[in-house]
Order: sequence, then C-alpha cells, then structure tokens
Amino acid sequence: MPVRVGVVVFPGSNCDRDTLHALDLAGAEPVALWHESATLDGVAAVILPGGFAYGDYLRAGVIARFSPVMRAVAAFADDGGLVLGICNGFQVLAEAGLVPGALLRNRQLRFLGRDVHIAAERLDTPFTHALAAAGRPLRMPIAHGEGCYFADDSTLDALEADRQVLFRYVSAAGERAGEDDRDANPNGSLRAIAGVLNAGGNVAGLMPHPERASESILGSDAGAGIIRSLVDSAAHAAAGGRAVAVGAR
Amino acid sequence: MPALGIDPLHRRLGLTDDELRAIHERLGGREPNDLELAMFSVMWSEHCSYKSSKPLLRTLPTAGDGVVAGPGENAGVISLGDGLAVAFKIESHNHPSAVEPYQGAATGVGGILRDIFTMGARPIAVLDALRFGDPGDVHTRHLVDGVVRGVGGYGNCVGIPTVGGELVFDPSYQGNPLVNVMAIGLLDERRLTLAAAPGPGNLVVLFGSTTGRDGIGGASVLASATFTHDDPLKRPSVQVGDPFAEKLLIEASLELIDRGLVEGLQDLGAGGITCATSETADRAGTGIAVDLDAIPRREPDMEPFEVMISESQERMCAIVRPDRWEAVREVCERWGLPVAVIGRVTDDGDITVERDATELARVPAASLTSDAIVHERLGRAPEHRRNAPAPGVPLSPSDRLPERGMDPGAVLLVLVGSPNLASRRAVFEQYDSTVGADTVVGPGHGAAVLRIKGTTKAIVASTDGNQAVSAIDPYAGAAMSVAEATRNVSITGARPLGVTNCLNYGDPTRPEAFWQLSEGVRGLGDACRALGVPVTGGNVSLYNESPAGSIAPTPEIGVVGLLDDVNALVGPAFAADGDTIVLVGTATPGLSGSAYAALAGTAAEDGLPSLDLAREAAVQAFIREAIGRGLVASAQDVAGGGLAVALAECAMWGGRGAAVRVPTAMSPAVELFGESPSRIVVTVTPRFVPALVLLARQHGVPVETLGSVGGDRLVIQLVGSGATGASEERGSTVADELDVPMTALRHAWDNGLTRALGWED
Amino acid sequence: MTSYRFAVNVTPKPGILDPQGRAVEGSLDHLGIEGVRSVRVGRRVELTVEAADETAARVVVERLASELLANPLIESYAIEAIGAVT
Amino acid sequence: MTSYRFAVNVTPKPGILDPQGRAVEGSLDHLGIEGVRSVRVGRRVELTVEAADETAARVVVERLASELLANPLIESYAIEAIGAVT
Ligand SMILES: Nc1ncnc2c1ncn2[C@@H]1O[C@H](COP(=O)(O)OP(=O)(O)O)[C@@H](O)[C@H]1O
Ligand SMILES: [Mg+2]
Repeated sequence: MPVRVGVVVFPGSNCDRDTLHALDLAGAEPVALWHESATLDGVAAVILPGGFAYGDYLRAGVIARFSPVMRAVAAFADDGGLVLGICNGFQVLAEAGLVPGALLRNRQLRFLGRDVHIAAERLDTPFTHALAAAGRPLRMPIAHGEGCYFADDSTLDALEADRQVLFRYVSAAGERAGEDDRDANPNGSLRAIAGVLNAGGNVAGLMPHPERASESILGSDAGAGIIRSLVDSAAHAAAGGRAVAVGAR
Repeated sequence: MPALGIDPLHRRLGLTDDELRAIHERLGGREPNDLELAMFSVMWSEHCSYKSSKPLLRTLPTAGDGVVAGPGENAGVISLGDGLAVAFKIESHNHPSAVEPYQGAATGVGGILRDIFTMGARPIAVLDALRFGDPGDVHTRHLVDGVVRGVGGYGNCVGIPTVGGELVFDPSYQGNPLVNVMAIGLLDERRLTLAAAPGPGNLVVLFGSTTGRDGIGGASVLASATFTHDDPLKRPSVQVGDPFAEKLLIEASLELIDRGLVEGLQDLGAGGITCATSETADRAGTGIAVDLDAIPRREPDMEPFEVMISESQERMCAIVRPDRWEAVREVCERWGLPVAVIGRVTDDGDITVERDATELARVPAASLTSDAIVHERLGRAPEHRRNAPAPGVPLSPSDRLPERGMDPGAVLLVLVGSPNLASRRAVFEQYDSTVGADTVVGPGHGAAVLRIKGTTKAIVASTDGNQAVSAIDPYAGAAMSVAEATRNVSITGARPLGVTNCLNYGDPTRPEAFWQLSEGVRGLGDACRALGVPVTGGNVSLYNESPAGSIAPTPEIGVVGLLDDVNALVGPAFAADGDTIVLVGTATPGLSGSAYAALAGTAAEDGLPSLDLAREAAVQAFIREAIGRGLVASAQDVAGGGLAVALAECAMWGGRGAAVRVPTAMSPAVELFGESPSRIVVTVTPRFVPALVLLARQHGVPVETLGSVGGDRLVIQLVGSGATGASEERGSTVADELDVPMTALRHAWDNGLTRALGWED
Repeated sequence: MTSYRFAVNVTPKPGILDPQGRAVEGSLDHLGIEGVRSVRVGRRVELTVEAADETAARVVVERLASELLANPLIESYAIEAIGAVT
Repeated sequence: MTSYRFAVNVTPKPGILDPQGRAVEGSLDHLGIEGVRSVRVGRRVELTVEAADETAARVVVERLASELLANPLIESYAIEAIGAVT
C-alpha cells in the first residue's frame, strides 16, 4: 500500500498540484492538506509547496506561519516528522523558525525563473539518500523573487560544522558557485546555499523546484531523486522506522 | 473646443451629439439621467462596443473543426478530443500600461486570465506581446522595466506560466507602447460555461474584491480618446492588480463550475457591473435588477455611477439559482472572497439600478450591448503609398547602422545582436515559465509547447504581429502575421487549430487609420480562409496615437495548435553534426519591412516580398506531414533577419556550426537577409533526404539542399547568377561569402538586448 | 558641509487599492489580534545627505522622493528629518 | 474604545544586505544627485487600533510588529504614534 504524503494547500499555493503529481509519479499516495485544517490526516511526511501562500506581499512566507495547518506541521516536525519545504515552502519554514536562516530578495532585485544546478552535500538524509552521488549537479528550475539565503556568519559556520547545508548552487560542471556568480548562484545566496536541514535532520527546505524536474519530457528528471528519497523515507517512517538523518546532531 | 465647464455632460463622457440622439431613440425618446448616461458612455465606448470595428469583424471566418465557442464569448473554445477543449484569447492593455507600466501590464494579465476561467477553463499559459519605442530612450526603458515586472509580478503570483510572447522595438511606439496578452486554458468540454443570465428569479451574485473608484472612466475616456501624457482629465484613478485575489477567484470560480452551482458566469472588466449585467442579460434575453446598496464597497460615499462603472479588478459575476445561493456563498467564503447577492434576473429585458426601492436607472440591456451604436467609418488609402518601413525608420543608410556594402558577416552580427532579434532571455527570465509542470518548450526558441497531463498530446502556441510590413501595406502585413504565427506552430509538427487576434490601430475617425484597420481585417480573413484556421476571438484597440503620430498598424496574431504526440515534437535547433540542411520554399525579391531595411535603410527600388497564401498552406502541410513521418531532425522558419539569421539561430541553439551554399538568383542582400515568407530551414539525416524531396514534390513545394551541420563556424557561400554582377547592378554591394565563428554570433545574440536597454551591469 | 539624516515615508494614496494592507488585515484572525483596521503598507527610505544647510539638504531629498522613490500616480510621500546630524 | 493611528517603521538591520538601498544609490548619478549616502530601504506600515487607552493599543501594535511586520533575524522596527485619534 502506497505511503500517504501530504501537500499543504495555502490559498496562494500554486505548485501544490505539480507536487501532488510528482508524488504520484514517485509511488506515494498524495494527500492535499487544507491550510485551515488543524490536523495532518495521518500522513507520513509533509511537503510545503511553492507559490505565494497568502499573497506574500509583505514578506514571503510570513503570514502562513500563523495558519492552523502550520501549528500542526510544527508539532509534527517536533516529534521527528519529515517535512520538506520547496521554494515558498522553504520561505515558510524559515519564517516559522523550523529551519535556520532567512530568504532575502534576490540580489539583482528581480524575480528569476530559469534552470540552475544544485548538488547535494550529503546523501545520508531522508531527502537525498536516493540520489546517485553527492556533489553531482542536478538541473532544475528556480522561480522566485526572494531566494537569497541569509544567516549571520556564526550561524553559517555552525550550519557547516553540523552538516546542515543540504544543497548548494553549483556550475553545470559541478563546481561550487561563488556568492557573486550571477550565472550559477543567481539569487546571491550566502555560501551558495540552496537548501538546508534543521538540527534534527527531519526538516529541510530548498529554493529550486524538484517537482518541476521529475520527468524527462519536462527537460530534466534530476529532481525525481529528491522526491523519491522523501517518499521512501516516509514509507520507512510509516513502517515505524525513525526517519532522522544519520549524523545530524 | 469649448471649455469643460460649459461642455455638455455627454461630450465630457466621450459621447458625440449623434450618439446622444441614438440614446434617446433607445430610450423611447426620453432624456437619459446622469447615471444612465454614464452607463451608456462606458458601454458605447470603442473598447466595449466595437462600434467602429464590428462591421469589419463580421467578415472574419469563424467556423471550423471543433469550434465550441467563437467570437462573442469571453474566449474562443476548440475541442481537442478526449472530452478536452482549449480556451484562448488575446487582449490589449496599451493605454493603462502607458500611464502606469507595472499596474497596466499586471491588470492586463489579470483581465485576460478572467476571460479564460470565466469559460470554465483552468488557465495553463500566458504569452505577452510587447511593443515599445527606442530602447535607448530613458522613458522607453522605464516602460519596458515596468511592463515586464508587471507581467511577471502578476502571472508569477497567480501561478500561470508565461511561456512566450514578443518584444518589438519600433519608433512608431515611442509615445504609445503596446501590451497585448494572450492566455490559454484547458477545460473538460462538459464544464463549458457561458456568460448568460437565464431564468428570471435567479440571483445575480458578485464575488471577489470589493468595489472602489478604480479606473472610473477608464474604459470610456482612456480607451477611446487619444492618449496625451499630461492630460489629468484623461488620467484614470489607476487600477491596481491583486494577483492573490485573482488566484482565489480562479479556484473559487472553477469549483463553482465543477459543482454545477452557477447558471452563468461573467468576469468584470471594462464597464464593470454595467457591462457584466447587460452582457449576460442580453445574451439570455432577460433583464437584471441591480440593488445598488448590496454591492460591497471599498470606499465611503461612492456615487451610484461610480459603483456601476467602476473597473475594480478581480471581481466576478455569477447567475445563481436561489436554492444554490448558500452553497455558492460557502465556496466563496472558504476561499476568503467577499460575496453578495447584488440583484436578480428579471423578464423585462431592462437593466435597472435600485436603491432602497427607488429606481435610479432603467435601460434596455440590448441597447447597451448588441444594439449599441455602430459607426460606418470612412476609410481612404493615403495619396501616395509609402514604400518604406515603419515611420521613423531611416529611409537612407544611417551611420550608426550597417550600411549596404558592408561585409555580410558584419551585417549578420549586427542583425543577430539588434534589439529586435537578440535573445529575449533578460526579459523572460523574470517570468515563471515552468509552474504547472507542463512546459515542454518555454520562451526563447519559437513556439511554446505545453504537454497535457494524462495524454500524449501537447498544446503549441505562438504570437506574431508584423507591424513593419503593415506600415507599408496593412493587408499584406496582417496576412503575413497570420502566415508566420501558423507557420511557427506547424514547424513543431502541430496542427494550427484557431486564431485569436488583437488589432492595434489608430484613430478610426481618420480615414487613413480606418483604411489600415479594414485592410488589416481583410488580410486577416483571407489568410485564415486560405490556411483553414477559424478566428475564434480577439480584441480591438484603436486610438493608438500619441502627439508624435499613429503607431504602425499592428495586427497581433495568436495561434493555438495541437500536437497529437508530444514525443514527435521537432525543435528549431540543429540536432546532429552531419545532418543535411534543406531550404523549403523559395525567396522572392523585396527588402521593405525587413530587419535589414530597418538597419540599413531601404533603397528606392525595394518593394515588399510577396506572400502566396496557397504556397504558404502547401509549405505548412508539407512540414507537418514530413515531421509526422519522422523525416525531420529540426525545423525553423525564415523570418526576421532572413535566411542568414534563421541559420544562425538553428546553429546557436544547437551549439553546432554549419556550411551552406545558397543558389542565388537575386541580390545577395535579398538572399541572405530578405524576409519573404513561406520558407523553412529543415535538417534531415542524410539517408532521409530522398524521402523528404519526394514528399515535397507531392506537395508541390520546392526544396533545395543547402549544405550540412557541423563545425564551429557559420559559413554561407552565395553561388549563381545573382551572386556577383547582379548584386552590383541592383545597387547592392553586399559581398558573396559570409564566414562567422559561432562564438561571435553567440556573444552578439546573448548581449544585444541587455546592451540596448542598458541593463548589463 | 554637514550631514543630515532623513526618512522618506512612501504610502499608497487614499483610494488606491493596497493589496499588501489587505493581506495584513486578512492575517489578523490567525494571529488572534483584534481591533486593528485601515492597514496601509508603504516603504520607508532612510538616507544621509551632505549639504551646506538643512534647507539645501531638503531640496535634494525632495527631488529624490518625487523623481525616484515615489510613484506620483499611486503613492504620496512625506519627508521626515531624523536628526543624527554629524 | 478610542482609535489610535500608529506607524511601524521596519528597516534592515545594520550589516544585513540591502540591495534596494544599493539600487537607489546606484541611480543617483543618472539623476545627477550628489552628496547622498547610506541609503536603507525598509517598510512603513500605518494602521489604526481600537483600544481602551494608548498603552493597550501599543501592546497590540508591538505584537503585530514583532510577530508579523518584522523578521527579527534581519529587520528591526520602531513604533510611532501618528495621532489621528478620534
Ligand atoms: N479582432 C477580433 N476578432 C474576432 N473577435 C473579436 C475581435 N475583437 C473582439 N472580438 C470578440 O468580441 C468579444 C468582445 O471582445 P472583448 O470586449 O475584448 O471581450 P471581453 O469583454 O471578454 O474582454 C469577444 O468575444 C472577442 O473575442
Ligand atoms: Mg470578458
């Protein structure tokens, strides 16, 4: 029986359908979770999809944090539940303090919709274990105006030390991008960080869109491995296994 | 012109004395009161009434295979089989964008999206066709920046991918930019919903944003009077778009339709509540009684006329059976949308406006819409027809541009890097082109392709408008626009299903401008008939004039096609080294209206290349069949910049050079840079060449083998009679061989636009 | 030359729709906050001007505000001296 | 119950990237404006609160500002009473 994976639907979510579709392709039973709902309907993992949760005019992700479903998600995350935030979902997780850091406006102050390459820093996590290799460039789209990852230096150092940097922007050849490398790191993220883990290793956020790169007809299926990792980990968790990343403190 | 104070109200509202008389007739001889007059003024504006263009539009071919809804509805709808249908429509937001580029463009996107989901279709794509003046000009740069941010700011937030469009710079748009937006939606045919108000006793429900003073007079004044920048009287209170509200509106509307809760649905655009109520009532032969105080307001003490004609964005009007009102209310409230019963359907055929039991206005619904005034305008061709490109383009070679006689390689580099031909990446990178996870081909390389989940099918779409040729010959310009838009769809292997169009022209009361419009519509109709595609809808934008003059006539054509097997899709990029390059079709003389002419100026003897519609149809039928048979590796049509630029694009996009020899009967400039239509650059695996040639013969289409793909340079040799002597005789001294490194082409193409706009930093 | 610190407060004109303000109002329930209304969201730009005297400085800020910081069609602005003179 | 009108000024914390401020500085040349520096771009939110007294009102604004209007990681805020008491 396929594992149930939830996708939160805020009124302004616009990648919810894409994400449900990608989960379906990955063999999960996709479950839409309405933002007003205070429960998670017994799902084994939750994805916060891309979009503009409540319009996000003020600051991306800020209002969503106060929604009933986010209280449930926070509680779920607290006892080790798997949560993945994609794009706006990442912004919501950061605003809610479920992952470290903040997402500032892209350096050049323009919305950016284009392909980038990211590479996983580690494969021993519920979100990356099905990927072929660490450091291998994965091509997928970004589509955001506020994706510049920011945290103060001490926080960044701690993230590196604790191996909480999950994805970085890299060149097509796989070299880590610099902070001013417009081409490989277009939003100017500090230390080229494209995705992070929480301290427990069970909550992750990333700016690029793996769900839009999960079928070759769409130009890349490099994102499928991330979705599949989550689905497998959810199945494992549902079967009573603990889904926390090995090595994360 | 008399001072405003003493000018009678109807004139201040943009109505002529004749029109006032016509209103008297519609009201059985009675004087309209001010509220009624305001309602007429909006509904009889050019924008809402099509009073100048209606007689012309009637001549367009609208019947075709699978047409489910055509002109007259909010959007055209064509069946795709499997119970699916596609809805599509293009609309202009030129004047609002000239006033406030960000909000003008944003609300333009919002408006056309509403036309799509009003029909019961979920929007799946947006294409934006933009036209501006000199890219080096500070004000133009301000407009481009604002319009592009506005299109993205709205489309990205509602989550509809912007997958294509156009960006054209032409001096004639300096004072009057064009912002045309096309939207495409998918629907289950059984969900098709029409904008009618049947069933007296049914409730009229308004949902979405509250009503404020936005765009009061926008439709009647802004859209139907020449726009001059600093005339505060003609400046509307700017409409601000709220894409989040639109997102809620989409979801709520589609849920209402899905659950069969509405009898009819109409978006609110120009003319606001007046337009929505009169159009829906007229279509159903009913009337509507509006209860003014029931309309949720955003601002205190609004005048009745302000409420009735307000263009506040993100509002919808539903016709609902009383027993379903509670369910409708629940849906809207769940989506966080204000909703109210603002009136009821009546059987008297009138639109009435009531406030606590007193009747403020009573007007026959038909008199505001189907029976609105129609003007038979006078059209006259200009005395001497200009045989030159669009106004403002140099008639003789100008120093900052490549001159005739320049080395053709240098000319090619300038063309490839010119504002109209260089990569548009800097613009479309600001759009989300992949949300929805259906985008197979996004902006950048020809027509857009969107797969249809759960099928092997894909929608293919393109917009094209040829203002340069239209400025010289509006009939030819419109026909060529249709030819190019359909060709762009055909070369992917898809079958063009239908055409939507946005007619951007000047002041119809000027005989030359009206002649341009009528010639444009004639060319549009003839081309659509010859190519077998119905016109399913569109939009007319007139009075596109600034103190500097009129725009070049701009018939913007949107085409939607169907690809039965998305895996058979063919793209423009050279696919493999060693493939044979074949030119389908033959060049005809004439450089007028070409990008080359715009840069180098036109010589006296230049005319327009000719378009043979039968040949165009044959070429498109041939390429579709060749692709269907799997004979074609890549296909790109010859358009802006001519054969040389087409080859350069295929090469750059494929990351491979090419060496070709072009048999030349005419001037090298014509052979290399001429833009005569009905030509396609095709690449084929060598062993398929004979089959392709045979198929071409069967279709009566000439084909010529030019050379092969490979290397890191583009080499074009001209051979034959026109190659040497002929060119000098013709006054052209373009030399006969062109040899450019791909790196140089790439550099020119990549950076041309950002350099022109001063965006590079 | 002295330095003057100013703030330019840019707010949507009355009557102009303010989606940001509406979004904030819409979130008040979730926060369990009551009695808040008429929220308008604008920009605040703080800057330092070198000039001979405050009048000269204001002239500069005035120009910056009207030509760059505010869109006269939909926004109004107010200039505020926030001291920090050095 | 009385109505109090407040403004909440939200500005990027010192040291936080402020690309908008840099963009404004970058366009000063085009405008031929000189002597302007240290531009910071933030938000200004104006709102009306119904409360028994100003202290009670401030408590509400304080909460709104700290929980919603500003992100403590990157922004600081200041609350300003702008009268318009009715
Ligand atoms: N150039 C045109 N060709 C064919 N149909 C047109 C054209 N211009 C407008 N129409 C049709 O007239 C109707 C009214 O146009 P419009 O006012 O733009 O629609 P809406 O009010 O939904 O925006 C629409 O159905 C539109 O398709
Ligand atoms: Mg409509």
